[in-house]
Amino acid sequence: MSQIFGIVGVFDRPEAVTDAAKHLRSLGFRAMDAYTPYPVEGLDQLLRPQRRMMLPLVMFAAAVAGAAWGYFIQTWDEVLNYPINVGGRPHNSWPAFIVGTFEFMLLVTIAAGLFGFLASCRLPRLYHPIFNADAFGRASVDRFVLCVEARDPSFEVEHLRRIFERFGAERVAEVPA
Amino acid sequence: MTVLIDLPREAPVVGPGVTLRSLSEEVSNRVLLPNTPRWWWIGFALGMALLLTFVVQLIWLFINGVGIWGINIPVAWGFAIAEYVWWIALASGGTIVSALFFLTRSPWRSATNRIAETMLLSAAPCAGLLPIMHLGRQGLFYWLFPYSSVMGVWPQVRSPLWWDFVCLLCYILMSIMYYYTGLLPDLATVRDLARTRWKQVFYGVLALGWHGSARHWRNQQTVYAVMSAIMAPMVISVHSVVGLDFAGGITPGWHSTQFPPYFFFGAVISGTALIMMLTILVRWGYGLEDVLTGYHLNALAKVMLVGSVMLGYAYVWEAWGPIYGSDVAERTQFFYRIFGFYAACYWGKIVLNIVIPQLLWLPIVRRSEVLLFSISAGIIVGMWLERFVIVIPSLSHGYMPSYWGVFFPTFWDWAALAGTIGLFLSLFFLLLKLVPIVSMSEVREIVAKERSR
Amino acid sequence: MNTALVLSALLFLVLLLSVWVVPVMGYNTQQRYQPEQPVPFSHKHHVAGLGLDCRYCHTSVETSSFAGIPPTETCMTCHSQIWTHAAVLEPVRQSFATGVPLRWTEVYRLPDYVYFNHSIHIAKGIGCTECHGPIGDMALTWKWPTLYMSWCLSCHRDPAPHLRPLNQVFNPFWKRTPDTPSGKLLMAAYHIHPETLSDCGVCHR
Amino acid sequence: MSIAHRDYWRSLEELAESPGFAQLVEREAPRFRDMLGPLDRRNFLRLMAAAMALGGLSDCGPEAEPRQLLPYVEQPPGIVPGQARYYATATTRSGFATGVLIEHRMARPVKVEGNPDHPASLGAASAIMQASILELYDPRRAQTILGQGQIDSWEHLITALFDRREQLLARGGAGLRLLTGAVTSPSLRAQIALLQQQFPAMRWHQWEPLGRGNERIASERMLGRPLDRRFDLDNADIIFAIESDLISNVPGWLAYARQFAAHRRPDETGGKMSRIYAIESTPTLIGAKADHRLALGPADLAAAMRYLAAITGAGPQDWQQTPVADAAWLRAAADDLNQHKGRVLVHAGREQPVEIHLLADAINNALGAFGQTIRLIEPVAPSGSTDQSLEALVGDMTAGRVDTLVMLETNPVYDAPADLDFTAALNRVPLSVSLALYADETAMASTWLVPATQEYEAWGDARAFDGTITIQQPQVRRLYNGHSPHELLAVLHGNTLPIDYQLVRDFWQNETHQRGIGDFDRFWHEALRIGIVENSAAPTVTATPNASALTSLQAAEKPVPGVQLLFREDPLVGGGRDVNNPWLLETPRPFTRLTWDNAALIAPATAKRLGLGIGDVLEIADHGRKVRAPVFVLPGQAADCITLPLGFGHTAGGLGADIGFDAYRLRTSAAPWITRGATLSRTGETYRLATVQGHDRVAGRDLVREGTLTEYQDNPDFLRRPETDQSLYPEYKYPRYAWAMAIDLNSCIGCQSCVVACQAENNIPTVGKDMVLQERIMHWLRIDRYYHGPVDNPAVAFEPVPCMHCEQAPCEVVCPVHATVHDHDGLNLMVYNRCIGTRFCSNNCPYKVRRFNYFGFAERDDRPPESWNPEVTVRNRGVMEKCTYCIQRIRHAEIEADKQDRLVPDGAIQTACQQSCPTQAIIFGNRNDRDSGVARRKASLLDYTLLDELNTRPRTSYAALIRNPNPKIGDREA
Repeated sequence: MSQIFGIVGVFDRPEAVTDAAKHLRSLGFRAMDAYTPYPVEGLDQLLRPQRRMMLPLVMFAAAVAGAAWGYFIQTWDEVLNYPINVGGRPHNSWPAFIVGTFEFMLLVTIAAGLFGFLASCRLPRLYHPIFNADAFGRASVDRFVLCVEARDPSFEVEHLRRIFERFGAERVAEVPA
Repeated sequence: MTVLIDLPREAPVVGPGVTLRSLSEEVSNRVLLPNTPRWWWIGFALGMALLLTFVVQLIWLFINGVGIWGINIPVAWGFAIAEYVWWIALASGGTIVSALFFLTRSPWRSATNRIAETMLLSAAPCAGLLPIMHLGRQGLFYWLFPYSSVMGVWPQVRSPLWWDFVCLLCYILMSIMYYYTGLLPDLATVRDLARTRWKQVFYGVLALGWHGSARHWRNQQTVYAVMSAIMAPMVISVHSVVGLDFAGGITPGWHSTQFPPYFFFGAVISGTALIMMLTILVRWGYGLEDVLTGYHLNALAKVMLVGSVMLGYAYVWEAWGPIYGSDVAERTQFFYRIFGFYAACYWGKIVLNIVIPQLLWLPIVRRSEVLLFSISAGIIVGMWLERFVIVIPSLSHGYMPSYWGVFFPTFWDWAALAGTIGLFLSLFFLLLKLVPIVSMSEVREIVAKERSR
Repeated sequence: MNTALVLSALLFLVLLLSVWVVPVMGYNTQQRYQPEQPVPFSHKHHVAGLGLDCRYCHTSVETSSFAGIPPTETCMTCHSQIWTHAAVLEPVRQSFATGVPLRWTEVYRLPDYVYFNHSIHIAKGIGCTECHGPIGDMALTWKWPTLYMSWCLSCHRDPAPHLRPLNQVFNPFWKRTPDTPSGKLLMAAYHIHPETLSDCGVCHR
Repeated sequence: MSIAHRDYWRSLEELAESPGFAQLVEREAPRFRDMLGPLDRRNFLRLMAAAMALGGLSDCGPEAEPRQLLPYVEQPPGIVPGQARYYATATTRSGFATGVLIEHRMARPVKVEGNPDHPASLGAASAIMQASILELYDPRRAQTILGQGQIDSWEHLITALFDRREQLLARGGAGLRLLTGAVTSPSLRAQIALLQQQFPAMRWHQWEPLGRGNERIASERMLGRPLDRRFDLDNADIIFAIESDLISNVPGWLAYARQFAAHRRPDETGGKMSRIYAIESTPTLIGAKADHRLALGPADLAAAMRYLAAITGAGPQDWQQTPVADAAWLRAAADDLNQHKGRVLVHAGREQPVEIHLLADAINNALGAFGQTIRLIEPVAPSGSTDQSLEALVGDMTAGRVDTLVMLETNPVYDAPADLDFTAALNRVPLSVSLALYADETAMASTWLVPATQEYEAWGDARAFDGTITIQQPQVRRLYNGHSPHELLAVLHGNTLPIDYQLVRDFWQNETHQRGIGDFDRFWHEALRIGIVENSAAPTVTATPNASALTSLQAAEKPVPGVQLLFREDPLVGGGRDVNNPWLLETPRPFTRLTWDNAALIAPATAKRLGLGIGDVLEIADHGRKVRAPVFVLPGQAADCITLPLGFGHTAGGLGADIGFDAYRLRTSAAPWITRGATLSRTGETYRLATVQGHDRVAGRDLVREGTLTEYQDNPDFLRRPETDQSLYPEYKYPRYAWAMAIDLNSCIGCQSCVVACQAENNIPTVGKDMVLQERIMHWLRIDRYYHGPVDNPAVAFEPVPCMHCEQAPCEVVCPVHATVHDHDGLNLMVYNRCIGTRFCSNNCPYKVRRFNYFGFAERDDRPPESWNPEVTVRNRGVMEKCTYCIQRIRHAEIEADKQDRLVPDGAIQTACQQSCPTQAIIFGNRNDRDSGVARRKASLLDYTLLDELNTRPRTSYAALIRNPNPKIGDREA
């Protein structure tokens, strides 16, 4: 038969997906992913137990960098580059620099957050083979889709079809690559 | 509009009939279906009409300069600044609801936060434009950016105005990013439900290929949580800094340490009030009664009530300071404020912001859309008066009696006000048409919870 | 490579370019600006060639803010004797005969809100070439510096390297030699207080 | 400018005709032109920038279109491009000269300064003198000869005059009349005398609407013949001022003001102070400075004077019996006067009736003032006999006895007494020639209008109050082809090609010849150089006062009920002579703070009684002549007296036309200064008066510190506050210069000279009445006028307020772009080109000294470009501006000093306000220099700063106001 990306089972309850995924992992399946209309508690840990979350750390680093940058810009401006007597205030009026520092910090953090988030999701990526699954259209509405990809060593269509049906998948379909 | 919403003791967050599908379609169809309700056209037309006056006002302003307004010496700041503060307060209200109450995990926030953020994104440009318009040489506003110019001169970062500029800039950028992060999954839903080609492409591109995989969700959840944790202090800082614009000066009536919280309280009440109005509008207009339930209105009303009480506290201090203090200028200034030329504005703000909202103690009031709508409207006017009272009377009665003066708004002052309102309405109605106005992904969770109960 | 990261990198690059590269592009700096003049007067010929002193024509450079553009009669002091029929000098003779001034086009144009004073720079040992570049070798006068404020400041913040002995101020070919006194010394000798030189009010009134 | 944008808002049809429109087009055209110019890419971008109102963008970035440099063909000797030169000359008002130095930049007159060598100036320059430079450039001046209202030529005029001259010669000049104002010019008098010889039957009339006739008559009766007085205030311990204009208007008042102030500074006189008593019907400057003041209506005033005369032994003792108000006050004053015999001066203003002048002189005589505080000289401007009066002229004109009338720079159609009806009379004169600066009422009504030269355009000469002669030299080639009076008279002499230079020079050649001065050229050049003819002052003469002069007085007239109208000169428009000058129109009047208008001044009590408020329009009718005037309620005005300022309400001329109301229309030759029995009626209309002061009192702030001399002597630091200037911030050091200013409230007489001087020096635009009403006046320096005490006779304090140049300036901290910062001399700089116009600095300035260009006021200003001061940036729209301590002068001095490697010596820098101040109230200098004038002033215990509780550390400080009241008179305000 022709190239396929994988096989999907469509469920109408999040619990079903979770159970199915748990079972498949126990059978040794690794290359699989679940597509749900809203975040399902613990699904990701279930699919990739070893993966750790880097984003918060990235954002924290960004915060530090942003703060440093913000304060430096202001010191450069008022102290190093062109020190001027402004209303008799000292050149390095650090209390006055705090606001700027704070805002720069937050801006950089959020920006890092957004871009980091997209990066870690491999977005933007306008095409993904899973879109070819005709059932996928409802994965963003009210269905829970579990997909085992063809690249999994122990990938075998009929076997998986049976497992999905056992866990109550209302539809099982192959996804063309 | 129902006259009285029945509100059982433990009201459901979402109506009983709501299923995942009905929810998605109900919300998405507002964006997808070609037929647009008449009330949208009316609202949008009104917005565009006012926007036109804004454009005319801008052209006249650029040709003649800020002299076309009523401002003078001593009152060098007029409507432009008062309204800037007003708009930024309304905008921050949006963030307060969406970020602050996300952290408190308040369930009612899920359905309203998109309205709140849409409102924020439509109000922020108004807030952003006014300070630039009010410059004597608008074209040179970019001198506020900290960049190395060929003049070798940089901004003066001790100035509260500069803080304010930075805050506003960061705030707008951050709000957009925050908004987008939350919006992404819903864009995907719309993309998947879209039937016409160009809509599929349009939302396909906006959705950046989101496919709700387990990993996507986890990242999105984490980031969104952290972002909220950042936006909350951000919004507080924004309005505190706006307060510092005034507290940073030594002008009697401005030089007050309570301004930062004072202004934040103002933001809470006025922002919530506007969200209330818009929620009622959307609820009624889009027939989303079972998604935006009485539960939400009730919650918003309580927030408004709290805001009003906090604001009342600030007003008391505003009066107590000068009376108890020993500063002649402060005292004359305050008495001028309450008995002088602009007294009406002062008492107006007291009534609209403090007295009337006390009605919200009564559950029956919190259940009547009409009353909620009109009280909110009153608060928004009241907040405008408050900004006016803070900016103008303070300047007109400064330290030098020989230079006391008054400010009369000219036609163009009013045009600027109408214009910014127009800008807001146009943007809001546009977004109403383009983005799902209720956060589907979040409400789905609630629906799921309700169902599993 | 990851699209998100690429996009953000590009955004940054654009910002940097617009701030640091665009302003120093020739179109903006207007360096080497060399307008048409009624008479193709050559500093190279008169200064490098004949060795005229700057002050022979720019008489008020030591006493006034304005260096002075020579009146037609100054040209005629020589050109009534030599090159009396040169075609290029026709406008000069015309002007002298009719009493109608020559119309030179300004090469170094400062905005009206900048008050530059030649005499004090001369008095403090700033040579002509510090601002006018290789004027002695210019066949037709052209604009040497950017005249950006940052350019003025570069010297007003740190004058020492630009100072020279007073007797060399008008020497367009002067080079610092090992035995010229150091900038520090000269600064002390001329009582220059560099910290005050970057006050805004020094140039803007 | 003002006119232009006043018309701007009218209906289009009207707009199209209005002169303002022409100016508008004139002004706007260049803008459009460079828009329509060749649109190369760069211009196009700049144009877009302009269209988007990105004003200022076009200032930076790529160069604007190339500029051209035009060198001289032959450089005049001594002219150094970029350096200022000064030439001496004089300005005259009603004939009397005040010496001035005119600053030239690139051979263009840009600024008027007082001539320190001239006795009438001593270096000071009044507001009117300062503004005269604008008159020179005024594009609204008459520019073409009009014959029968048609544009005509000088040649035609000459032929016309020659034809007439033939006939006149035939009849010995019968029917030829000459009308001038007061003439002090020796050369002009000589010309007139010559004319008199040619035409024996000719008659020369003189008319000064605000003349000092009463004073002259009094001195005729008292001293036997008309004599001028000079006052020696150094000898005057007591000055008793009867609505006196001693320091506001008398010829030579600048000099008197200086003497006056010198004795009001206890720090510098070693604790001595003169004492001033003032009784007056309407506030005067000296009244404001007085230690004791009474506001009395004319009748009470006369009674008071008789009472005073009696006590001082100058008049019959029975006058003491008639009861007077404030008897105790007068008695105390009289005792004071008696105790200071020989060191007193009683001075009555020119508006006072002959009776008052006689009484004043009698008292002066009784107290031995003559020869001590009053010196007598022969009249500087002798006014002819009664048949040379205007009345006589009008009589003859109506009788048809006049067929040729030549009027030199006088405007009787406007300012002649209403009962004479000069206009009708003038219409009966077949040939009338009017030499006028503006196409004024008289000029338009006469058959010939000849544009006159402004004083800085022509040769001439004039005498000062003490007789000193100045030869006036032209400062610039005639701008609007005017003709000088000398030239016009010369035409009558039969001179077809009159040249003012020839005429004046020849006169002086033969004058010096007669005086036996050998080297004429030396004399001529010296006189021109220093601006005066050496020792030409009139010698003092002695005349024995006639002690019995008072016997001629008839019994005191009974005070009549009802309001009376007082006709007074407006302090700034010189009776109408200067009403076309925008600077003077926009300068606030000292007491009313009123600009661009005059108003009927009414006492608060009277106003209440009549139910009038500020701005109510009143119709005043007298003998069928009506005037509508807006009311201004003026504290310190005497009850039932309405003061009508003269000089407004022109119907023709320049900018001044249609501004204010014309009080001359009620003025009769019989009673030029006061009318009784006029009827008032409220019209119900109101009129917006553009005043510039927000509030009249200090409202509890510590703005004016005031005390008495005795308090000061007992406890010198009684006004000092405990030092409060601690600061969180590390001190900035100002090692070399610390520029600072000290302003003495005792010396400031509120004359507004500094305000106009500042305007002239610093290119401050006028904004027009509508903008003043919007509180957008641009003056960098203002003189606040504060009242305290009872509203019907309050104490007045004048307080000049320039920028304070605070060392911890609130304005600087709030500017987001470094547009206002400090320099190392401690100046608070305003960098216009960096300003983006947030206006926060103004909001944060407690002293409200910052001004904002809400519109392009400077570019709307229709003065010719060459009249601006090239040393000061002309600010464009949308930038803040303020007093800079005349930084251009500071920098110039610093550069000159640096070139010679020395510090700037004290006095090398004078700010414009300081230089023009007649009383030296303002002193500027280097605070670091211990013995500089400013340091010494600041060392005084009276020195204080405004609002010091804000800890802004102002560089400008004030010397507290000290009064020297008579202990026997209860202090007016406790």
